[in-house]
Amino acid sequence: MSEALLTLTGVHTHIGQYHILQGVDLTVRRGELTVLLGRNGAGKTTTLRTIMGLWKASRGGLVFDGQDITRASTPDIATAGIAYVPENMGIFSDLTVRENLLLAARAGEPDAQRLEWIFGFFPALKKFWNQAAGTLSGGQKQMLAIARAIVEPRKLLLVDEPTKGLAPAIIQSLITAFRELKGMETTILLVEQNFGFVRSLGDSVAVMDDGRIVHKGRMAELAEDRDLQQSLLGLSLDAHQ
Amino acid sequence: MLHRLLSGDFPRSLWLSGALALLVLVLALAPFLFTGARAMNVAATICVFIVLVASYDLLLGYTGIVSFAHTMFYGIGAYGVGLALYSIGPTWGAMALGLGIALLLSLALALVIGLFSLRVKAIFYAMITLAVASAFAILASQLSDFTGGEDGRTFSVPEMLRPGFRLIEAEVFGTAINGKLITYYLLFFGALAIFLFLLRVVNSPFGRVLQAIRENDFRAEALGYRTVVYRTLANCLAAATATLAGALMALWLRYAGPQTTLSFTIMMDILLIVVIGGMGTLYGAMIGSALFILAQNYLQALMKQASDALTAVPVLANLLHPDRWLLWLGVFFVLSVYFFPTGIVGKLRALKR
Amino acid sequence: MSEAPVLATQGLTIRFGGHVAVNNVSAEFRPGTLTAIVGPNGAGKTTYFNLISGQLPASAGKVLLYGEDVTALGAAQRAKRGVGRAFQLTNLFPNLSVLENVRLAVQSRAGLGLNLLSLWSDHVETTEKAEHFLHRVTLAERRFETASALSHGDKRKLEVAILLALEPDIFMFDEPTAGMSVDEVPVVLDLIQHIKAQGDKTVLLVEHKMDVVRSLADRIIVLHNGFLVADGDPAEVMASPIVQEAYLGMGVAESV
Amino acid sequence: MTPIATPTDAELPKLKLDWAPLLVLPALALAALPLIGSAPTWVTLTIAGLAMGMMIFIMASGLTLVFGLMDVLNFGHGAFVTVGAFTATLVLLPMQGWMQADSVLMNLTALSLAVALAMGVTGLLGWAFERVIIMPVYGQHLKQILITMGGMIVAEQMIHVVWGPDQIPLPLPASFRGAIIFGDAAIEKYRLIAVAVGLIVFVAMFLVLNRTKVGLLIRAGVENGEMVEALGYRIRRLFVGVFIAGSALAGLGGVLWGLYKEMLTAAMGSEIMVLVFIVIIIGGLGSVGGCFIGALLVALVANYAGFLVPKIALASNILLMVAILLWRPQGLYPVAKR
Repeated sequence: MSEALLTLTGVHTHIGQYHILQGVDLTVRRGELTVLLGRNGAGKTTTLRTIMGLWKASRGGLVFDGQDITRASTPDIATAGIAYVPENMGIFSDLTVRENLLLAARAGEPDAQRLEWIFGFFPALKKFWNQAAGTLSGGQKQMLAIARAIVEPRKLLLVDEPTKGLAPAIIQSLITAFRELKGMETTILLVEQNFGFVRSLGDSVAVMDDGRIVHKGRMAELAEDRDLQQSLLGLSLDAHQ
Repeated sequence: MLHRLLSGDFPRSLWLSGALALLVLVLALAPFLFTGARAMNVAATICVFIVLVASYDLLLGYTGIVSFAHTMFYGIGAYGVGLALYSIGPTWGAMALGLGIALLLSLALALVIGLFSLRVKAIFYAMITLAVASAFAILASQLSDFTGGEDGRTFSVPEMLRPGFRLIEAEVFGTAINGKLITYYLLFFGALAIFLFLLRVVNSPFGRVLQAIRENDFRAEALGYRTVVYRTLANCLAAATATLAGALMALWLRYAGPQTTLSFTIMMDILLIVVIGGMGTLYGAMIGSALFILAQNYLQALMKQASDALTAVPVLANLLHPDRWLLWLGVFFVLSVYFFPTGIVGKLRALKR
Repeated sequence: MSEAPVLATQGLTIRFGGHVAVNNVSAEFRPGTLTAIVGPNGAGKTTYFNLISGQLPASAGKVLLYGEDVTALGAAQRAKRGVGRAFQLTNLFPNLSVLENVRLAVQSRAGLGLNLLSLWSDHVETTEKAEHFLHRVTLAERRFETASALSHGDKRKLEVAILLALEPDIFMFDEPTAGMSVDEVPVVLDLIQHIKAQGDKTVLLVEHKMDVVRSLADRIIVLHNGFLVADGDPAEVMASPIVQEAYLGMGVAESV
Repeated sequence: MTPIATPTDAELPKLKLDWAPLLVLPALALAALPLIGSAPTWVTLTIAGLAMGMMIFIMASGLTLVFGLMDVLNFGHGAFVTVGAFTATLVLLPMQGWMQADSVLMNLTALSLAVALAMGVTGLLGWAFERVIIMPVYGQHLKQILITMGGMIVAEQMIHVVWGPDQIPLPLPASFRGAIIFGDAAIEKYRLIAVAVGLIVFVAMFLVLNRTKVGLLIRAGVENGEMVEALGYRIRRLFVGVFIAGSALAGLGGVLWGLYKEMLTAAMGSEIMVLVFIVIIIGGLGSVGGCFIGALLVALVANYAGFLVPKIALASNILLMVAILLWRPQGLYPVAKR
């Protein structure tokens, strides 16, 4: 197993009066795709938002690439090398596709070669290059959101439920994209409810319930073990079979 | 009985109940407790401001509407009565006519502004009312042939309300039962009745809908409440009440002019009193008005003394000059929005727990 | 299915700038039926709901209630005519008590809103009715708490109670079980089942979970990119290649 | 079941530029011509209107942009106008000699210094205002209105404390006085300068918003500030920057306005705010382009009405607002999502 890139130790997060994360221990290893599974309301999105610094951990610690980021601000965390694709995709709909990507390229213009590589699996983005992002369809927006996260190489990619309600053809392009990224040794933490989508992609898997990690292991093991799937994922598996 | 009178909305704090009872008692007996004209002026102004501020609280505290046109309606009331008495003569009929016209004008304006701009968010309404109110104030001073311009109009009131009028010849507890006293009680009982009416309104099904709209207008609409209708109605109610307050004030002063009724300073006073008293409580209007009017009348004198004593330090003397009253008011206002968002009433109620 | 439709949309369309979120959707809904509206994210399901209940104005097309054109009416007027709507994101009166939240719905139904001289607390019957509905969603014990203090699941239940209290003819649920814990879900599903069983109510349901859809729906409508791409009996719709291609994800399973 | 055509990835429709509000302006000017009757008077009034409109635009643009970005409406914005004008006197009164000298260069130097100081001070004041008054009440409209109103009162009173209760005369520099005679019409020089400054500000603002990365960030931040942060930018800094720029522009507007009136009063800011509010309502809250057109409309109407029916000049702007809102309830250029 490779070394840890991101480590969460006993992380608690409160939102208003709600105690959402209740001691999350999670390790994301360099070069791996780690899948975070769990039912609605288990705390998956909160985990990602806490990593990103959008909500602050009230207790516990987060270490990213040897750096303590528990108290760091969101822009600092982003600059440290974490890219985030939120559940609502966070597209700037008044800006064009080009401008959306331009903002993600902190150094200036996006690298042309890398863009061509991205267009390879998301051709729609090239087609609608100068179009306001708000006019794109849901799937195209998701492509743009992911493209924005990878337009520059980042150390870690956080992706929140990218397949939620997408058409299969688009899910197919997402699978291609994630395979490509894995091929380039990108570290990814992927939140999903669609087990079918992640079973072949994931290296490691963690399952959350009630603000805690209730299972950690290799994806291969979970994918083989139907009983374990049933006991851990129950309802969410049924919902997507 | 008390339950019905207060519409089941008790002060819910021992201290608050005590303070309110004391205030009502003092106001009720004011002519017999104080002798000076100034003290009577203060008591009368408190009565009028309770109505004016309570009606504003219906908008701000209960419905979540910020209006800067409340003094416009107050002014319409004052000018309505004043100009009618001035041009027709000091009769009850003229007074009623003036009040009637003023109420109609206020309602019409409130309806138009409301229907026009209450569809959108609070900020929009605040800006529009600010614009309309200042246009109105300028109009009032421009049309000087009619309104008396900047000087306003001094007028006579019906004989029964004049100081020279005696209801009975004898004095009661050393106080003459004259027209001024009758006017005071007209103000006092008028204010009391209007306040109790407002208390009933905010505790009615309609009042609950207003609160619902303040909380989440989108949801209220989805429940079948046409928010524009409710907001406009609240607006009209508040406008009508403010008009009555203006009419009462004009009767007391026997004068209507831009400085006493339409000025933006009064609008600021109202805002300040609502915030200090406690938004959305109505009782806050009583406590706030009493404290504010007292401070305005007696603290300013104190400021003058301090300023005179400090003439050696011009900046300090400037800061404490009575004309800078508004400066301290502004500072106090900002601080109270930050630190006492629930106002005096909220603080007193929290004390109990 | 011989009864006249209670609700119909004809060529219903809405554009946001250049984007057509709901595109020429025509459908009819009859009493005693439960129609599930499914489709990918961004397909226009919630927007379609907003057009029906009047939260959004249509760019083109019509909404008919009992054959009457209500396209020009606002949300409140449609609610008065029997369209009841629960929201996907909880949408309550946060600083009012749980009971008052429901009572506002009861009161709207009773038409008491403009009564400004009676005492709110004198309307005992509205309180009783509100308590009854809170009981049905198992929230009666929490009635005096402020709505904002409820847990997420309880807020969802309160949302349902408010809808019940409106006693509408048309119930519109937008992902009613989203974010609920496993043991809370059956309470809500039973309620929806019960409404449908009354026979005279029309239920529209937006739902992601296919097991829920399968267990409740008599009919499925599939929206995709704002278009209505399929409309019919659940088994048929699920089996249709267009739908499988567009939504149900069969293609993915094969490729994995 | 009924199978229905599957949608395709068809070409997405392009957004079109909305021309109608732009046409209102010439239409209004032309409609006023027969009413006024005399062409030279009309020219003078129109130029005066444009000049006044540009000044109002400069004052209003910052306010509307801050609203668009942060959803904050600063009711105390007028204080920056007043402070800007009064600060300028700190330079202009001691440099009266330079101002009244018959040399364009000396006039301009004095004026530039005054403008720089005024913008610096109001920018700084804006920064303080944002920190102390506004930051604690982000997202709470009601409190914002109340508290910024309070801030306005305090600022206005502080002017009295520092500069005393009297009005301060502020004469124009020598070379800006007088008029250019153009046929029968006299056009005051200063008005032309105001028009030029307004145009420069407008074009600069347009270029910054559409051609620079900062502008891109501002537009993105209007929509989703959190995501801008997640991309690694400090949105707070951006917001504060815009607030400071908006305050400095109000200060600039104050200097221009003060010179236009040649007289300063502590209430000038709150008086002009009424027009500013009407302007940004007409333009569509948050829209810079709408604000520009709105300012010109309001000023033209004010000048025409001031000539035709002087007693109801301000009321005429209320009528204009009513008319525009009946036509477009969200203003001329409504900003999406609000």
